[in-house]
Amino acid sequence: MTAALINVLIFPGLLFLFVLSLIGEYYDRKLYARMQNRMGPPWFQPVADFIKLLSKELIIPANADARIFKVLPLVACISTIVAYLYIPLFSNNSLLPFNGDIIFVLYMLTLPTLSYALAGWYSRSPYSLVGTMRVLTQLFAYEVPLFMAVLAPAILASSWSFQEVISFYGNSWLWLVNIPAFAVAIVTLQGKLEKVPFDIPEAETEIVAGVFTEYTGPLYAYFRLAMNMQTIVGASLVAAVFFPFGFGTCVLLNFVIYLLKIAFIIFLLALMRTLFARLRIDQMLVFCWKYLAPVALLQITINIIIKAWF
Amino acid sequence: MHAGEIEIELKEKYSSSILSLSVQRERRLWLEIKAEDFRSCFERFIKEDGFIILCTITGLDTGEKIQVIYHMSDKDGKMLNIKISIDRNSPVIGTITDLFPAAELSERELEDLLGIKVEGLAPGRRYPLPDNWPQGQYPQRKDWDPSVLDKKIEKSGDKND
Amino acid sequence: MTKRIVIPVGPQHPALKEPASFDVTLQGERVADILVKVGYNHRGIEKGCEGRPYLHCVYLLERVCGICSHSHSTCFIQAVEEVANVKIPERAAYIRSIFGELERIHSHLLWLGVAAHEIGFDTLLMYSWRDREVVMDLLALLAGNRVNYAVNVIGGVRKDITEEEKEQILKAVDILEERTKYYIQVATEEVSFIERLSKVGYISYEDALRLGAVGPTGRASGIKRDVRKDDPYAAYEEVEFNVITDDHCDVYGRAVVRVKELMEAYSIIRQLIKKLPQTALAVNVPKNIPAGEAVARYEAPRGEDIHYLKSNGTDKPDRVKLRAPTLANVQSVAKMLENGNFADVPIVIAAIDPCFSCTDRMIVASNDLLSAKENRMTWKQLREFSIDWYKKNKGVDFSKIKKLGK
Amino acid sequence: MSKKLGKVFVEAVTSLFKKPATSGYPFEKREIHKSYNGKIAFEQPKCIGCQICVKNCPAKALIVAKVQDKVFEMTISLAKCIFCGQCVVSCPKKALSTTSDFELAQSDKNKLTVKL
Repeated sequence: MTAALINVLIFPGLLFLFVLSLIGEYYDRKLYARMQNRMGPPWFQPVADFIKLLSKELIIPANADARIFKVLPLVACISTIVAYLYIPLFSNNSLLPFNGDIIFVLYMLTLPTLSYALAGWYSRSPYSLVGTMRVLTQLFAYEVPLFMAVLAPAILASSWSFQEVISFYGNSWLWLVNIPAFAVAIVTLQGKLEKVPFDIPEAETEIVAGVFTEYTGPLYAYFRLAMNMQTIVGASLVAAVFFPFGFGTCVLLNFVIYLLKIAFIIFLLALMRTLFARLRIDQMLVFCWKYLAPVALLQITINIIIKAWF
Repeated sequence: MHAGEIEIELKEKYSSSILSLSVQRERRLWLEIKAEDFRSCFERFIKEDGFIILCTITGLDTGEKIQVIYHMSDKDGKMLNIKISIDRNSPVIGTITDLFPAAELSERELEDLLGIKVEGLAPGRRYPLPDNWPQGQYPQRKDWDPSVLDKKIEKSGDKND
Repeated sequence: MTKRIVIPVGPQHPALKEPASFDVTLQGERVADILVKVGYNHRGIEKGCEGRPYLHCVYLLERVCGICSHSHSTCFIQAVEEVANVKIPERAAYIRSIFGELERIHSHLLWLGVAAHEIGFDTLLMYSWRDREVVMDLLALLAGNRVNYAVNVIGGVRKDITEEEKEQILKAVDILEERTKYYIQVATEEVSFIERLSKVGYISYEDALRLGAVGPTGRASGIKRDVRKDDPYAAYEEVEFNVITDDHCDVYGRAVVRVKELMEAYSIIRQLIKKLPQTALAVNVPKNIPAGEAVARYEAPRGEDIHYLKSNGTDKPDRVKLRAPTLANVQSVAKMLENGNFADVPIVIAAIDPCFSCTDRMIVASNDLLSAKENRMTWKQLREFSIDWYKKNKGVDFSKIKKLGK
Repeated sequence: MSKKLGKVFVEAVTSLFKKPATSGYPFEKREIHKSYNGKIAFEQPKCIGCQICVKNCPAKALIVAKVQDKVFEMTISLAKCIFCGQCVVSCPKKALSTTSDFELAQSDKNKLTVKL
């Protein structure tokens, strides 16, 4: 019981993920800034932002449904943390492995997006309303390619569990086959995290902050936290599925390799943020279905062929 | 065509409506016409004389009359400034938004700042004064007293604390 | 979807750096209707000029707008000089043109950054504003200020350009030219940039003419109008340059026109520096300007700027009227957005390079007379409210902290 | 137009290894040109009290007061000053000059009125 509580609350649950997400946010912002030839924030900026938001006044719009309005940020946070508990980080085993945990994690990661949409809907502000429409439209655009891309390696391993996928690839170089799916996963992950070029649901210059427009103070802090944790969880998921190596006996080495893996993935995400302009929602739909979905399908086909061949 | 040639031409064509016409320099023509002939002349300036661009409309209060100046330009950069004078107590002009939709803001400005009634201007939001500006206060008129505003501010007691 | 929602873009909105209001009626993501309201920034400058000596008017008009400050002061001074029948020394005309072009460079680089930001391309914003610092530093060196240069006086200019400064200008222009070539490449080749800009905010040649679009907005629709060519002022008759036009008629075309105009500006500055004649800087103009009236035109970075001046023989003008380029352009925004996407609203508004300070020129500060109904808080009330709030909700008592400055 | 993807890639990656263009302002200060229009400097002995600067100041920020015979004192309101430098140009005795001091913000309003 105590062990389980420690797992949930401290390691690798809430506290660890919290610290890691703040570090991740700092790293992401610093990289983004340096690529734009700026200095970027000091190391304590994410913590300072978080504390500042917590101390601010909480304003709930008169039209909003107060109860749901307050609950949604927590839903987003909790579902992200739960997803994290089921991802193997630095051993080939997650905390609570079971068959089908890949699917479970993917669905847990969809929950925050839905809570954003609901948050926008219940805010009853025109900006949030447009934001909600865009969140849902975007969800339809990236979710299918993301699922296909993440599940392609699992198809090759003929299993829905992280443990078996990782042990299937073992120390062979077969994971290199999945690189196209990795590319699709990174791009769609960017869409899931709602960052440029896919920050359409919260496009600052169009709809202020989209679904979060009416959120202030602590509630907004939790949403931001959920967003940051999602970055880490998403990166961990992609790392576990596409880089199934570096799970040796030395735990410390494994830990360093894990950090390097997510650092690399966050770097790719930051790079994408630097290079492109924001797409329009219709362009996003076209892009996802015209380019990403076929690539992911192709990957699945390749994997099925390889499987038949072996 | 030089400004001098245009001057002669305009004088011949519109002799009945022109009150005065002068050439300040190359590309600057000043023209004062009778207010009642304005519309018909204006249309002809556009169609026949090539002054197809409306730069802006200026309204000014001379003390006895309200003057409205239409600054027109042709493609070579010649400017024709058409001046009409109207009665100060009940200033009325006709709209030109049917010819130049872009004149809308300028005409609203005349309404707001000088209290000119623009006939035929479609209803819309006022410009540039705030929506709750007091009725009948036209700041661009020479006899307008800005202290109307100051007094009220003092009364409310909050002085930039 | 039949339900329509009205999205207020402005008076305060992250897409707009200045107050203006665009009420966008949306049908899904499509713009069904748009209602433009300007006038939030009316500061009574025209009226203010009437009570001030000409010398003060120059400084007041320079502050109509921060970006095109030189445009407004030069345009006004041209009108004054025409009424007073003064011919300025040649060197003064050249220096005015040099400042005008430097201003155009910084304005267009600023626009490029803003436009990039509106479509979420912050990297380009950072790069172009970083490079804009080169010209801002140059202006600070030449004039002493980054904006509101105060180089103009009635009858000429106040600041000279020394040999050493000439070198620095040329050096800066070389750096900027190289960077601008890069931006031309980015603007014309980067896919995501083009995708967001082309076929957005379309306005045909006829519509642009009818709605009176000026400057780069008009030129991107093929209207070959440029006051520098049509009605030359300052030293523009002495230099050769092209009027850049484009036939895309969309936001992409406006971007291309602006970056290409930058290249023209560099060439103009080089020619002016090379030819800079050695004459006096200014002639003396008596304080009292003879009665008369004049209209002056000036090609500001955003388009044609027009000042009307009526003088009455005293040292104060009788009537000053100014028409900023944005006033001419803002009315075409509604047309550009017809059947557009909501996502394109910010960039289309930004594409005319709006400057509502120029457009409006007046607001009455603390106008409590206007309505007592509105719920307004004074500074004091706001402070008390916040102290109460923190006491009640956070248990912190801030009332002990002394008010700054007391 | 020839379309390319990621046109700023090279610049972005090289920027990672370049010195940032921005600086941590209050700690790191940039060099300011000597010709910068900052706070006005006043040389008291040169002043003849002609009041031209006061009259020409568009912001009415200057006050020149007579302290004793042929000695004048100048007070400037930095809140009103628009840093145009007109007073420097107007002064017939060149008693005024601009300095590159631009960090003039104060949290106390009264401190903004300075005796020069």
